[in-house]
Order: sequence, then C-alpha cells, then structure tokens
Amino acid sequence: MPVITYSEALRQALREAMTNDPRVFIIGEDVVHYDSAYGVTKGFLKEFGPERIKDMPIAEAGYAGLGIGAAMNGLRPVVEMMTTNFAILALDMIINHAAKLHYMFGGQFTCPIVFRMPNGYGQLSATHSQAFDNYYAYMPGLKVVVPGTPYDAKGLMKAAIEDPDPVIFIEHTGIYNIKGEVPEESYTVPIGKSNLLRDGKDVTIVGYGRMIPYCQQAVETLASEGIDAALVDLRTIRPLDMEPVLESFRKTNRAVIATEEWTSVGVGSEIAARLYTEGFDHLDAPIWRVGFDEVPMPYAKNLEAHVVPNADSVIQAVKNVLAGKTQKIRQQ
Amino acid sequence: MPVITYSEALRQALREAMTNDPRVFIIGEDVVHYDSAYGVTKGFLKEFGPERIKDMPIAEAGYAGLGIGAAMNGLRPVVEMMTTNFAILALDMIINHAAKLHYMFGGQFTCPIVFRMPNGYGQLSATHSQAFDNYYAYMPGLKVVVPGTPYDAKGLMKAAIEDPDPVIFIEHTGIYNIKGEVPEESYTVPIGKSNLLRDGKDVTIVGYGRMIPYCQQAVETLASEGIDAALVDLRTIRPLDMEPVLESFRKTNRAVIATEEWTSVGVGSEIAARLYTEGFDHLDAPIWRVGFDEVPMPYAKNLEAHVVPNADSVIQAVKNVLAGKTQKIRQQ
Amino acid sequence: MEKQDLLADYRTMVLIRSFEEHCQQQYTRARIGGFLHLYVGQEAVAVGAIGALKAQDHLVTHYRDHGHALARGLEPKPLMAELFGRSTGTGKGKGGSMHFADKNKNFWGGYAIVGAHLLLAMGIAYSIKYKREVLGEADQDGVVMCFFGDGATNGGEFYEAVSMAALYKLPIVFLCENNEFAMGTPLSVHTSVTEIHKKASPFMPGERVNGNDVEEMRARALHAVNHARTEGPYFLEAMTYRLRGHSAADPQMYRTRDDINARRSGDPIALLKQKLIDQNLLTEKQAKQIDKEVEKEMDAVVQFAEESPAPDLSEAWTEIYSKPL
Amino acid sequence: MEKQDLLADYRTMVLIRSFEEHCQQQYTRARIGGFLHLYVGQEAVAVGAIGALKAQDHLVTHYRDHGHALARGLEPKPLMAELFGRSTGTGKGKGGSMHFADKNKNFWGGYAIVGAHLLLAMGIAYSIKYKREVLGEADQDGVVMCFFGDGATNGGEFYEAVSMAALYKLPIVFLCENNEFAMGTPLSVHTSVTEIHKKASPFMPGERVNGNDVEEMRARALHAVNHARTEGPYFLEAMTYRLRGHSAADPQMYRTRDDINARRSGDPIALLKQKLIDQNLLTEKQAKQIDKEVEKEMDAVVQFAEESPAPDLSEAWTEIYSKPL
Ligand SMILES: Cc1ncc(C[n+]2csc(CCOP(=O)(O)OP(=O)(O)O)c2C)c(N)n1
Ligand SMILES: Cc1ncc(C[n+]2csc(CCOP(=O)(O)OP(=O)(O)O)c2C)c(N)n1
Ligand SMILES: [Mg+2]
Ligand SMILES: [Mg+2]
Repeated sequence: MPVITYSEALRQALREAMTNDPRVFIIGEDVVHYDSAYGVTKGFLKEFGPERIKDMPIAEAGYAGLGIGAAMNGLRPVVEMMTTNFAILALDMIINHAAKLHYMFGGQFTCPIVFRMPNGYGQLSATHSQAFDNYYAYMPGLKVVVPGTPYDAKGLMKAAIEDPDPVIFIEHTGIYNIKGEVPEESYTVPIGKSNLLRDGKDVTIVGYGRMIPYCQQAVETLASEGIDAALVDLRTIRPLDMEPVLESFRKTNRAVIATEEWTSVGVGSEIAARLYTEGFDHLDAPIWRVGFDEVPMPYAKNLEAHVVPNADSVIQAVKNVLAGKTQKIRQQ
Repeated sequence: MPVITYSEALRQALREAMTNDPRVFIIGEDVVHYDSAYGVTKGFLKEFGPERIKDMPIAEAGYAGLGIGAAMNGLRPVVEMMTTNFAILALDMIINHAAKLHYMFGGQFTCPIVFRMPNGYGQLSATHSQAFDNYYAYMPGLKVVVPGTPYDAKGLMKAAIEDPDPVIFIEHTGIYNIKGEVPEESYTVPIGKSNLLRDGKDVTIVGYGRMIPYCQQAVETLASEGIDAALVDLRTIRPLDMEPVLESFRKTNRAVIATEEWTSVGVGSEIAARLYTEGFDHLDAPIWRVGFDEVPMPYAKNLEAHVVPNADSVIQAVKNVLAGKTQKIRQQ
Repeated sequence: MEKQDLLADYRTMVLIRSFEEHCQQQYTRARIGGFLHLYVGQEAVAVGAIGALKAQDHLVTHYRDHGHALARGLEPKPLMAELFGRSTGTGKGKGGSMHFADKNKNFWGGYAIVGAHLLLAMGIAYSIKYKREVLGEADQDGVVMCFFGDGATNGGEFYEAVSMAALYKLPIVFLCENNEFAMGTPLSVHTSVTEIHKKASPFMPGERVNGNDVEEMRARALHAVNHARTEGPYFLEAMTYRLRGHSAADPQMYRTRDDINARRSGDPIALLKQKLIDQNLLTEKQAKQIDKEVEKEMDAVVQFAEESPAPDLSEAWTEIYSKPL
Repeated sequence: MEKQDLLADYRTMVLIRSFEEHCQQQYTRARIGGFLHLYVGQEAVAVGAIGALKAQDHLVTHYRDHGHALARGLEPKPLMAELFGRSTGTGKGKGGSMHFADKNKNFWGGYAIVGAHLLLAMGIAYSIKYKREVLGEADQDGVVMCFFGDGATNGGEFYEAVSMAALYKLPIVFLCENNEFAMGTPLSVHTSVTEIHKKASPFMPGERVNGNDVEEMRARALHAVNHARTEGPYFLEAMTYRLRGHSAADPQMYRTRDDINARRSGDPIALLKQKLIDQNLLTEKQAKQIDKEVEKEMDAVVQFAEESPAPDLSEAWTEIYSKPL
C-alpha cells in the first residue's frame, strides 16, 4: 500500500470528492493565490478552476455563512478555516446556525457542510496555539471528527463530505507530514466509530488527533519496557463511541486519556467521566489525563515545550496510573 | 436580614460599585432606553446619568472590545451581554483578548472587566436557550462565577468588579426572581471558593447557578423521604474548588452532579472526572450527571419541559445513584 | 411581473394585521409562548416588497417574520399551529414564532440571531450563481430578498454579508425595515448613520423608500429585484414604524402612548384604504366586508391550531441530524 | 508639534530596515521562531504617521509590529530579546514577534487576530473620553492611532470599530496600510472596494495618501491626528508595498520576482535618500555612515538578545492572572 502523508491523504479525499461531485467546492483564506496555508489543497486551482476553489476575504463568519447558505440550497461546500483560533469568529454561524437549522425548522432544511480547521502550535504565542475541540464536541447537531492517522484522514474526509449534516473536521499543523499506509482506492471511515489501534493488557490509552502519533510512540517505548498498553483512537468526538474503549478497559482496568487541549473542561473530561461511570466495576486505579498545562501558550521555545504534551507525557501518565497515583490538576 | 430577589441583589452590588468608584460603568444592549432587558439595572440611568450606563448597538464583539480597551486603560467596565447565546459573537474578544493579554505581553496590561450574561430558556427555541458555561470555564486567564443564590449574586458581583482580572459572570433568566436573605451592608463572596450549603450523609449533590434552587428543593423532598443529601454550590467554575465537594464525598461516597447544560463535554464532565479521580478511594457507586437532554432546544412547551432538568431530575438521579444504577448518556 | 393589484395587497395587509392581533390575544391567553414579535404597522413593507418576487425567488428573514411569511403566501393555519407549538406547525412545533419557514415556497425561514441570517442569505445567493455558472443550471435566475431591521446593521455579520455580496456580485436585495428602534434603543442612539442605506453605499447602490406606501414599496422593490437579477446586490431601506412593542412582553418605557398615536397617521393599512377609497376601488362597506371575511378565516385558523395535537415527546429526539448516527 | 526632521526620519527608517534584515537572518538560524512578519518596504508609513503623535498619544497595532515599535521609540534590544524568547524581552519572551508592547510608551501592543485590535483601540479611545468627561481628568487629550492592513478591513470587527468610533465621536485615527495583499490574496480578490478608505466613508472623513513618502505621510497624519483630537475619528489609507513575503516562511507563489523588482522604485528608503541628496541634506558618504552606525547598533542588539537568559520554566505559570487565586 502506498505510504503517504496525512496532508496528501486529505488531498486525495478532497480531490476525489471534487472530481466526483461538481456540487463540492472549497472556500477559505489563502487557498488559491497562496496555494493554501498548510499546502493541503496545493494545485487545486489548476486542477479544478477558479469557481471550485476560492480565496475568501478575512471574514470568518462571512464565508462560514456563505457555506451554510450554499449547503442549505443543495451544494456541498468544504470550508477551510485557517486555524481553529480564527474559527471562533465564525462560532455563531456554526453553533447557532449550522448545528441548529435542521432541527429548528422541523427538518425542512439540511446543511451538508464540512468545516476544516487545524489545531497547532509552534512558538505562535497565546492566540494562535489553542484547541477548541470541546466547543464543537459539546454541541448537538454537529458531528466532530479528528483523524490521527493518514488512513483515517482520507477516509473520514470522504465520509464528512458525503455526510448530509455539518461536520467539523479538526486537523493539526503538527501532523500534516506524518506518514502512513493509505489505499489509493476510494473508501470511507465511518463517522462515530472509535478504533482499537493496539490491544494490550496493562493499561488503556485513549486519544485522538495529534495525540495519536505520540501515543503510538509511547506505546512502543512502553512495550520495550515491558508495559503492554492498549491504544484506542476515538476518531470522532461527537458522537462519542465509548464501546471499544470500555471493551479494552474491562481487560486493563486502568486508563490514560491523552488529548491536546487544556485538561479541565475538555473532551478528555467527558471521556474520563464516561469511562469511570460505565467502567465502574472495572476500576483498579484513578485515570490520568494528559493535556496542555492550563496556561495561555507562551512564545519562548523552552516555555512552550514545557507546557505541551508529547509521547513522554503519555509514558509518564501510564507509569503514574500503574503506580496508583492520583492526578491533581493545576489551574493557576 | 432583608429578603430580596436575585435580581435586586445584583442591583445592589452594581449600585454600590457604581457609587463608590466612578471608573465603574455599564454598557450593554437596551440597558438604558429599554431599562435593561431583564430589569437588573432598572433606573440606573436616572441614578447615574447617561455616561455611566450606555446603550450599545447590536455589536457584541464591538462593545466587548470597547470594554476591554477601556479596562486596559484603567477603567472598570461592566459589560452586559443580553444572553449567553449572543455572547458567542464576542468570543474572540473574550477568549483571544481579555483572557490572554495579561499573559502575552508579559504582565504589562491588565483587564479588570466583568462580562454579565444570563443563561435561560422559556419556549425560545434552539438559538436562544443554550448554556456555554464550559466555553469559559475551559479558558486559562478567565475567572468564571455562576451564583445560585441572591446572597452570592451580590457578594460575587462585588468581588467580580473589584477583581483586577476578567470575570465572566453567568446569571440565569429563570432565577432573577428567586428570593433569599441578603445583608444590606457591603460584602464580597470570594471568587474560587465552593460552598457547602447543606451537610448530609447519603449522597453529595454538586451544582451551581440555576440548578441550586432546584437542588435545594430536591434536597428537601429527599429529606422528607428519609434521604439525607449534602449540597455543594460550586459558585465559581474557573478555577474549580473541589475541596468542599471531596470533603462531603468522603462521607457520602456517592454523588450527583447537577448542571444546566448539555451533559457531554460540559462543566459537569470535569466535576465528575475530578470527583472520581480525587475521591477514588471513596467511591461506592457510579456518579450521575443531570443536565439538558442533548438536543437543540425545541419550542413546544411539552417538548421543552421534557428535555430540561429540574428538581425532579435531581431527585431521580439521587435515587438512581443510591440504587447503584449506571448512567448511559444519549447523544442522538 | 404582474401588474400590482392594490386591492389584493390591501386584503393581505389586513390579513397580516388580523393574524397579529390574534397572536397577541393567544399570547395573553398563554397559548403562545416565548418571544412574540408582532409586525403591526409594517405590513406594507412585506406586501410591497415580496410582491415584487417571482416564485423562483428566495426569502430570508429575521424573528419578526409573520408578515413576511403571510405575504409570501404561507398558509395561516400551520403558522398559527407553529405558534401553539403543535405538530401541524410549519416547524412541527420546534421553532415557534421566530422560526417560520416553508421550503416549498423558498421561504428560508426566520432567524433570531440579529444580523446573522444576512450571511445565510448571501450564501444562498452565492449558490444560485454557482448552480447557474458551474452546474450549468440555466433556469437558476432567482434573486434572494433578505429582510432585517435597522438595529441589525450595526453588527459585523451585516458588514460581511454586504461586502461579500458585492465582491461576488450576487443576486440579492438587502431590505432593511427601518422602524426607528432596535428593541427599545432609538435609531440615533444605536448608529451615527441613520440613513441606513448609506452604510452599504461603498459596496452597492441603494435608496430609502417609504415603507408605509405599498405602491412605492412594490415599485422600488421591483427595481431592486431587477437590478439584483441582472447586475448584482441592491440595498433598500424601507422607512416604517412599529406600532406595537418590540415583543408582546415589552412595556415600552422608551416611548409614550402619545408618541405612538402621533405615528398612527402613517399606518400603512389606513393609508392604503384611503387611497383605494379615493380612487373608487373600495367602499367603506367593502372594507368592512373584507375585515369580516378575514376575521372569519382567523377563527378557523385559531381553531385549527387549538385542535392540532402537541408533538409526541419522542419528537424532541428527531431531526437533530438528517442522517442519524 | 515638532517640525519634521527628515534626516532623523531617514535614520529611523534605516534602523527599521536593518532590524528586519537581522530578524530574517536570525530566523534562518532558528534563533527566532514562530511567525515573523517583516516590515520591509513599509517603513515610511510607521515613521511618518507615528511621527505625528505626541507622547500622550496611543498606539495599537497588529502582528506586523516591528516598524511601529521602533518608530515609537521602543529600544531595539528588548525587542530582539523578545524575538529570541528571552526573559529580557518586552513581553518576557511570552509574546514573540507578533506581540511587542511597551506600556510606558503607550504602545499597547501588536495583536495577531486580524482586525480584532481595532476594537481594543476603539475602547482605549473611549476610555480617554470617559476619563476627561466623567472623571474630570482635563489632561486626557490623547489620540489613539490604530494600524492594520488592507485585508483586515473585510471582517466584522473592523466595521464595528469604525461604526462605534463614529457613534461616540472618539479620538482615534484608523490607519490602514494598504500593501495590496492580505497574506497571498491580492487586494482586488479580497474586496470590491479597493479604495479602502471609502469603506469607512459613511462614518468618518478619510483619504488615501502615499505611504511611501514619509513627508506626505507625516503631513496627512498630522492632519488626521489633529482632526481626531478635536472632532472625532479619521481614516487614513496609506498606499505602500510589502517587499518581503507575508511572513519569513512565505514562498510567495502569488507574485514573481519581477513583480517585486518592479516595485523597488517605490522603496521608501531609496526615495527619501534621493530626496535628501537632492536637497543637499545628505551625501552618499553620510548615508553609508548611517548604515554603518545602524549596523553596529544592530550587532549589539543581537548580542544582547543572544546573551540574555531564557525565561525560567516557572514563568510559564506567572501572569495568567494579575491577582492569582
Ligand atoms: C446577536 C443578537 N443580539 C441581541 C439580540 C436580542 N435582540 C433581538 S431583536 C433585537 C433588536 C433588533 O432590532 P432591529 O434590527 O431594528 O429589528 P426590529 O426588531 O426593529 O424589527 C435585539 C437586540 C439578538 N437576538 N441577537
Ligand atoms: C481572524 C484572523 N484570520 C486569519 C488570520 C491569518 N492571517 C494573519 S495575517 C493575514 C493577512 C492580513 O493581511 P492584511 O490585513 O492586509 O495585513 P498585512 O499582513 O498585509 O500587513 C491572515 C489571513 C488571522 N491572524 N486572524
Ligand atoms: Mg428596528
Ligand atoms: Mg495587506
């Protein structure tokens, strides 16, 4: 099977959808003249022409609304928000409109739209290094996917574009270049299904998105130290599919949750709450959550590296859990 | 002690702050000519004059930004957002600016501002009946208070205005008219301190804001049925003060979390995660979370009543916990 | 486009007025809940402007949507049922007063976040052009008409809609009903540019028209729609006055009864009636007859709503997604 | 206000250029991280416009803030240290390139959410008026000058800032640096109103000026600041051109090297140098001398940054709140 990057996997899915369905079009800031901020749709102008991919003014609500209106009227827009940090300028459009309008008009309208947006950091300081996964995962009416592998990136993108409802598609600037096996053929990965990436008997690691590559590293290192960790990739964070997590947890009785977000009141909080509740009879030790330290992101390289999670954070968390330690989350 | 409404308690605190400090001023939609949408600052125009309380255009980001800029330059704005639903139009201002600017400029600027905003519902349909407590509680740099009693409404409002940092002050249209004892004198309730409202030995109920009156009713009904429930009012949801909750939980070993929000990925998720983790050795039964059913809010009276929590939901949750039942959260 | 039938317009305006009076009554009797924003006093805007549209044209509006829905030809019965929160309502009782819609009539709904729906309207207009130019659907020549208030023109979403409609030369008419208030805030308190159409002037042509005169309203709307269909966006500012409170629960502290009475001379229904009588197109007797017929129709409308079933509780969980997971 | 000293302006412009060249170098050497937006080509705007301000005036800007900071008189050393992420930086290494600030110089910082800081600037202007009129601080006569790009004028926050500044007649100058691109998107692709100042025309007076001519820039800025101080908001659109990429990592696919070269004739430093030489205020030799001095200063600046300590790791947890809980 060809080995390609996460970015190329996304491109394949987008290209396929654009080729097969002329109702699919791409809008976003700097997707044309700049050839796309992170290169995912590089070359699409040439391939599909200026009506199928369009540079938008810096008006996040504006072009989110453009997309929503167009989706209501039968098109299939893929809206690229340059980063999740800027997407909060379009929240009214996404939360109060895309998520609600099928319901509030009694099913008369649908909104088949995909909002692509990357998380990420890299010495970009406080306003450019956030994660808002929880803002979307909280919201009835939205589906939220966060692929962590090139395979899922392609399959979930295809599924998202085919989906008749609004899908938030969260990417990550830190993993556009990771590589993995991706079939050339067309396929979809179902939205709303978690995926056991590795079975194990000592501890269940749950994560999604950017944390998956870190978790994979962690699992290998742990294996070399004799710790047999299972890894479940949630892939979708709304709706949550906890069954594969619970199935593993019933064997391991211990869990680490790895999400790249501020730890409190995040998606990880929900995963923990469910795992504790639904896995209650199988609890051997407190669960540990891995995330950002709860500070605005600092610019300085050493400070930034200090507050973001990585493979080591996951490894450490596993060891803490195995040692029966109790996590105290610092908010200040 | 005088018995007054939640609304009057807020008014007293605002009036006191306005009287004592000319740097304090109020801005918001319809606070002057309409005499304030929910009546909290009724009559303030006459009392303080048109420069101290000002009607804003329907430009939520605009007047949030006005407030933030003014706060940076030494004033003490109290910004009234008509409801939390509209406040998401100002999220960029609150999240990317108010919450970040002290940190990202290395402490050079401060932002002593209060954002008042009510949650609520009442046959207002999907876009006007939401709760976004978690959006703010998630955010380093913000403090978030949600008073559930008239006493706390006054004391926390005083504390919020005196606080040198941005405070999100979440109210609720459903409890502006509840009554309680409130001293006439000036006092503050410290931000960041939970409050044990009632001790009990069978179960610990944890809540805040609008759920507190419901929980109080529930606790009384439960008592009449021989169930001795403790009740902890969090009052502040960032930072979280879990100690009083844990102290109670160590006695009761069972808990119900009551928050008026969609249950998944909410503030209740975090409370549950912490309670499970930090109270791990004291767990006798799975925790139960009470919240909105995870649907956009419907207009029809019967549907709405069907999906919102109330005192009965809390009572039922307590009984479920005492019966050792396991909650399954429905997302679809 | 059809020659304007002033008598038919008159009837529609009376129908809207009567519908609203019944809403107020039913609200007082607690059969209608939530926020109820009546259209009383503004009827000529909806009837005139929407009269300029063809069947293939599109309508998007805000929460004060009853007049727009009726002018577009939505049946009063399912609208009243919606207000009663019944399963026979246009939104099956899920939307209520602020969210009337009828997809079959290209009536894309009332929206309750002030200013936001302008962006959806702009998006619908974009899709029309896309369908024509990219999908090759030659019959796509619809125009979008988007209604909103004076207060809605202060927010960023208004600006982004206007600016992007101009950038992409979209077939859209922005129709501001300037009723001099945003909730209780007077025009001159909420904006420095009280001639609202000037706010869009860097981006598109526009004008102020007398929104209380249904003839003028329709004539200028025809011009605007025509411009939108052939050249691009157009901005209409219709001057009118809301004779009732912002919502049915508004104590109206911001104006006196005298203030309101002074504006009754501009009541579009009274004006049109006088004009029709002057032109010998209507007699007082015929007018009474129309009132009676409408009143009778409304009785049936209310009865329909009353007798319709409330939605089944399971309905709370339907239509969250169109394709359940 | 001071008479303009063109030679001093020249020196500042050379200083800015040199600072930016050193930034580029240090970025290439990975001593500077994150996004680095250089000001090369736009120097006359900052130097001319900021030269029109008094000490009590205020400055708010976006992420492309190096030129503004230096023109306002911030010391290059703590700025370079900030870029290196060192504790001696203006933001103690927490902000980086996009967030220069100096409270003592009323330099309220660079902000990285496009268009958003216009609202903070408007708020600061509001507070000046409030302090004067409500708190009775008679000496509050400062003006706020707010810089932003052409691309920033498409977002709703821009509109709300302009509209509210006009409504409250605030002492503020909106200064748009129209460098013809928003990132890689050309002006005419991102807006239909390419004469940017016209976007504000419903709300306030404004004009387009030659931002590559420091004399014209300063003269019109003086006019604008004066207007803002005495009457209310004013809009300046400074035409200029960014000679480098949007950020140091920009491959500039959207224009050719020839495109850029064709615009070098507008380089504000070259233009000013020629003017000074023509007016016998400068010789080639003196110009070289200035370059040399600046170069030397910059060596010290880089050295200072290099030798400064990285922040202690505990600093990650300070200044989240000014009053810790
Ligand atoms: C974004 C937002 N802010 C505030 C409100 C509350 N609100 C509802 S209607 C209204 C006034 C709107 O006035 P205008 O646009 O003039 O329309 P009119 O009601 O006069 O028809 C306000 C403030 C809202 N629904 N949405
Ligand atoms: C709200 C928001 N959207 C997008 C971005 C990404 N971005 C940063 S700078 C920029 C271009 C801005 O162009 P302009 O305003 O013309 O300023 P210039 O860089 O030309 O000085 C973009 C799109 C951002 N920082 N904030
Ligand atoms: Mg109005
Ligand atoms: Mg630019």
